[in-house]
Amino acid sequence: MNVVLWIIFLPIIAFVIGTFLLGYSRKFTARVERRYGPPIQQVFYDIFKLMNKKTNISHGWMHDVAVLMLLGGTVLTLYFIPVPGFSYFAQYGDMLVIMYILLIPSLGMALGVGETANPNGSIGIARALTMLAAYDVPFVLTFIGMAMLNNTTSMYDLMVIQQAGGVATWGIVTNPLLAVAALIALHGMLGKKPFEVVVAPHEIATGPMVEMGGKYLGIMFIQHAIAEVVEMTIYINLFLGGALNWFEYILKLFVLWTVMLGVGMVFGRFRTDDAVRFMWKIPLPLAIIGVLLIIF
Amino acid sequence: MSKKEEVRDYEIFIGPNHPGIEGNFSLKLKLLGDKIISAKTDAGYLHRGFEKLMEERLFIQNIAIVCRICVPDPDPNENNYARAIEEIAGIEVPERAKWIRTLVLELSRLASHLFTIGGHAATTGLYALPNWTVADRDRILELFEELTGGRVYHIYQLPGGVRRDFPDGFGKRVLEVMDYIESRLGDYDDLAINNALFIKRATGIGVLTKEQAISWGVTGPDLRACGVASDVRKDDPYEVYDKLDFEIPTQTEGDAYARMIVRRREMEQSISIVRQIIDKIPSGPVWNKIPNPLKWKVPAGDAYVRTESSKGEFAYYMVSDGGRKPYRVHVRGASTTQGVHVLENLLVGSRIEDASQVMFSLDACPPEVDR
Amino acid sequence: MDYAKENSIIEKMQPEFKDASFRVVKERRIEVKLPSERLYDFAVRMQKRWNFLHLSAISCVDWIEDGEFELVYHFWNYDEKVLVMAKIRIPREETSHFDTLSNLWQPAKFFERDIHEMFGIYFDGSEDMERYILTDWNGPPPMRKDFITREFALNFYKYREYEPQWLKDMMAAGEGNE
Amino acid sequence: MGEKMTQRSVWEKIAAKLSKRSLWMLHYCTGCGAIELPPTMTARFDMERFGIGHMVTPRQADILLITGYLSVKTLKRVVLTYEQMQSPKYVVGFGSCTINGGMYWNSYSTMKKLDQYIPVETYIAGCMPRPEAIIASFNALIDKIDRGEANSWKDYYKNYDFYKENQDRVFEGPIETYNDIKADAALFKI
Repeated sequence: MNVVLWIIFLPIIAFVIGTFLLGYSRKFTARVERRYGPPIQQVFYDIFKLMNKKTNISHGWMHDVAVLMLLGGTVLTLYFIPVPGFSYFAQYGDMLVIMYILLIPSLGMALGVGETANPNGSIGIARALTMLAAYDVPFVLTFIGMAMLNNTTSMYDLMVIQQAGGVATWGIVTNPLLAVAALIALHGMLGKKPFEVVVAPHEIATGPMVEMGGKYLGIMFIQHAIAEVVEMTIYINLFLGGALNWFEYILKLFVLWTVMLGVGMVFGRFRTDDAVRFMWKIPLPLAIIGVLLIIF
Repeated sequence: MSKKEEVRDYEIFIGPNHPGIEGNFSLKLKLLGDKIISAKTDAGYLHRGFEKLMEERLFIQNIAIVCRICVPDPDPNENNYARAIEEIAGIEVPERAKWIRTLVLELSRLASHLFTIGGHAATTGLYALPNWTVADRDRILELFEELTGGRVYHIYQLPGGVRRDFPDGFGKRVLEVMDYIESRLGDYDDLAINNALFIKRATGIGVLTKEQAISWGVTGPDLRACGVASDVRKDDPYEVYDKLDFEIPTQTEGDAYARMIVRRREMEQSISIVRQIIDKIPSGPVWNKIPNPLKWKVPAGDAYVRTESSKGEFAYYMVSDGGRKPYRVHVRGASTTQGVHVLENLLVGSRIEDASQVMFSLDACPPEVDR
Repeated sequence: MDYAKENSIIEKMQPEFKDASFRVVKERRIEVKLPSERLYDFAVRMQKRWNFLHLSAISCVDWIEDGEFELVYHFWNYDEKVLVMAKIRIPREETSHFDTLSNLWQPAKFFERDIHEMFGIYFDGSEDMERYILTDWNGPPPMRKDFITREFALNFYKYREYEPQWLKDMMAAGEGNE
Repeated sequence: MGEKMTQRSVWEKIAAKLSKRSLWMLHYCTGCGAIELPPTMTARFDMERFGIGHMVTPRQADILLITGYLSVKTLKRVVLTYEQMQSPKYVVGFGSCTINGGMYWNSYSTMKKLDQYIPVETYIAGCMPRPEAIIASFNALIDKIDRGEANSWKDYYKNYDFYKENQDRVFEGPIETYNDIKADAALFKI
């Protein structure tokens, strides 16, 4: 019964946390830009407004299904990573499963946006898939490294080991190279600057979202809020010792998010080829060296 | 794809509704992958028929509409228009009015450059810089408001002088604003101009060689970024520029980054010019009265006047047939070269990521093209 | 002012263009009036021999009473810092024709295209005489003097009805008109 | 045009209360008034305080701000853009040029009265309106949405023939549009 409740409420909790983090990021950005900024609950208003709009566009059934695939894939990932109090599926699915499911949202987006026949969207998708190839390799290597270091492929066990051993066993201390590589890859994964090539408003008019309006865009916003929590939770579980209570968990999310925002504020946007080159020049060798250090 | 068609190139429109476009303008690009293989500009969205409207209005009425031709940098228009009438009608301008006009022109240049460097940084994803520069530009607009009553359009320079003298203590406030903007320049450097990622994005983009620039008719900061020290303020001095001490900054690379640097260094020069003007401005009347403007007939004749606007050479060719209305006014917008053929040529071979950066770095201003 | 620089430039040009009239307008401004068929030769010499590398603008004036169009070419010399205005007149017809300079100066492309739209002068030999600004325009070339924009606009567009009492009073008193 | 408050259900009232806090403006500089938008959006006046952001494509936007005069060529794009936007959508006419032609009243190229071609929610007078005026007008629009009176977008579906006739008159023939307005009107039950 408990599990059923968690299954129902976990996406909602993740959505609320993710939305507040997005609102915080808008406030943070505004303050750096010397503005006052919107209220912190602004993203709720945006999503409500979008869901309340009368939508009269459709580009075929694939377009409709893809948006749900996007959201479904993200929520599915959410179930497989351990969060405080809920690790039912995490005991069954290990990191390899997570690596696979993480690809579903990208593919869903590619299928749906491909239907809209807008060249900006197609370029955006091409960029998203290129970036996938760029950040996935270092990220998977960090997965492997951490698994070898702790002799387990289960994220739950990893978290338990780090929680039991204290700060000295956190991934960021035991293997800082992998932690840095994964942090850079995480920027690419979340599409944060300087790896904002997928949306890039000045170049391709928000890329994949260009033909999305009303409810479609609303679902994409919800997915974005949840995906943020999912991907940062993975990082926290791997390198920041996970969390056993919600206070610690949210605090860690907040700190990680602030670091990422700070990096994003002072950098512009890489070009796609530069982004790929950078990913393969810096995080990838770092991750390889990190893994080699673990092996030998 | 059911038919075995091979899609090699495709077309994409940037604009008129797109954040990567300065104003209401459109680019029709043909792409092969990410690379632009042909580019066409499409203007005319802002066409109001200024030249025709001016022919149907009195000389004095036109002062209100000429400033609308270039929106970010309106004062060169007023200056050109006033000087063209003065040249045809042989009106003398009081010395103090000339100094005030120069001050207004330089403040306008500064405001326009602040706008442009912010916009240029935004095309590479640095959204903090436009927020800072546009807010700092507002201080200059407040000065304008105090002096002329208008924030954006000033309608200030009349034939025969300027509309009103400085308010009390205006010089002091101008110097305060100059000090403030000078103190902010360092922040812009830290955030954008010396930012490693911005340098990486902007170097080697939209490269113009010296020969190309001259043969394509490039003017203004874009030409100076190619190493040609040509500036209407020095070469063809108007108002009091021959009495002021300033340099013409040049770079030799001719790429987007060099254009950014030139604008950045021109802002320093403008600040120094404004300080010199406040320091040296003579006292006296600001307007030589012209005849009753509703019945005023300007003698027959023609004049070609040029101004260095923030975007390049801005010129008016005015013909009067001795009537109450101008017979013909031809506006040579500064962006008619940079914004059309130069842009088309530079876009070919560059990539879709850089299209809007090329446009912003050339500082093409569509209303000047459309008129 | 003695205009030494301007006069020396005129002296260089005068022997080759005896049918042209030269005049120094003011400092750094020279006016040249040419027969229209001589303009291309003049332009070639301007660019290749006398180093006027910058074509600043091409202006067109519609002298409807004379039945002529006046084309004014503004050339700028970067070294001498002198601007030469070359003026020619061509007959005013339904579609007037003239030779292009776009093979000499790239900027001429835009100006010629613009004059073609606004005045209906076709420049023979130019690559691109397509409509540019007025792509959606079906009327006559608008900058010609016989096109009156006020009449056109009043007939073509709908205006907001706004006739307050003060305006009626003013019109009744005979004020408010030009 | 404005429907009475009493006709609204409770849900609609709540929806209006929340939706008014998030208005996205299309990033389209149709005229010279666009120069006052950057100061309004950025650090000095910061419109994001009211939840007004700028969006880059018509699909995502709620407000179409017509910044000044519209030449016929732009009007064509504006009509297409307006039809692509998702309802409810609001048009704000900015500057005197949209009201009666402004200083271009005798120009052959610009239209004189915006509400002939698309329904307009609010107008801002002035040439050009200051950022304070823009913010005031957006606040007026927010109040109007709250009261449930911002229904001009329904007018386009109801009186499509009127707008279409005026558009065709200026465009000198029908233009190719990609939305079937009458079918949408049936879909939305307007």
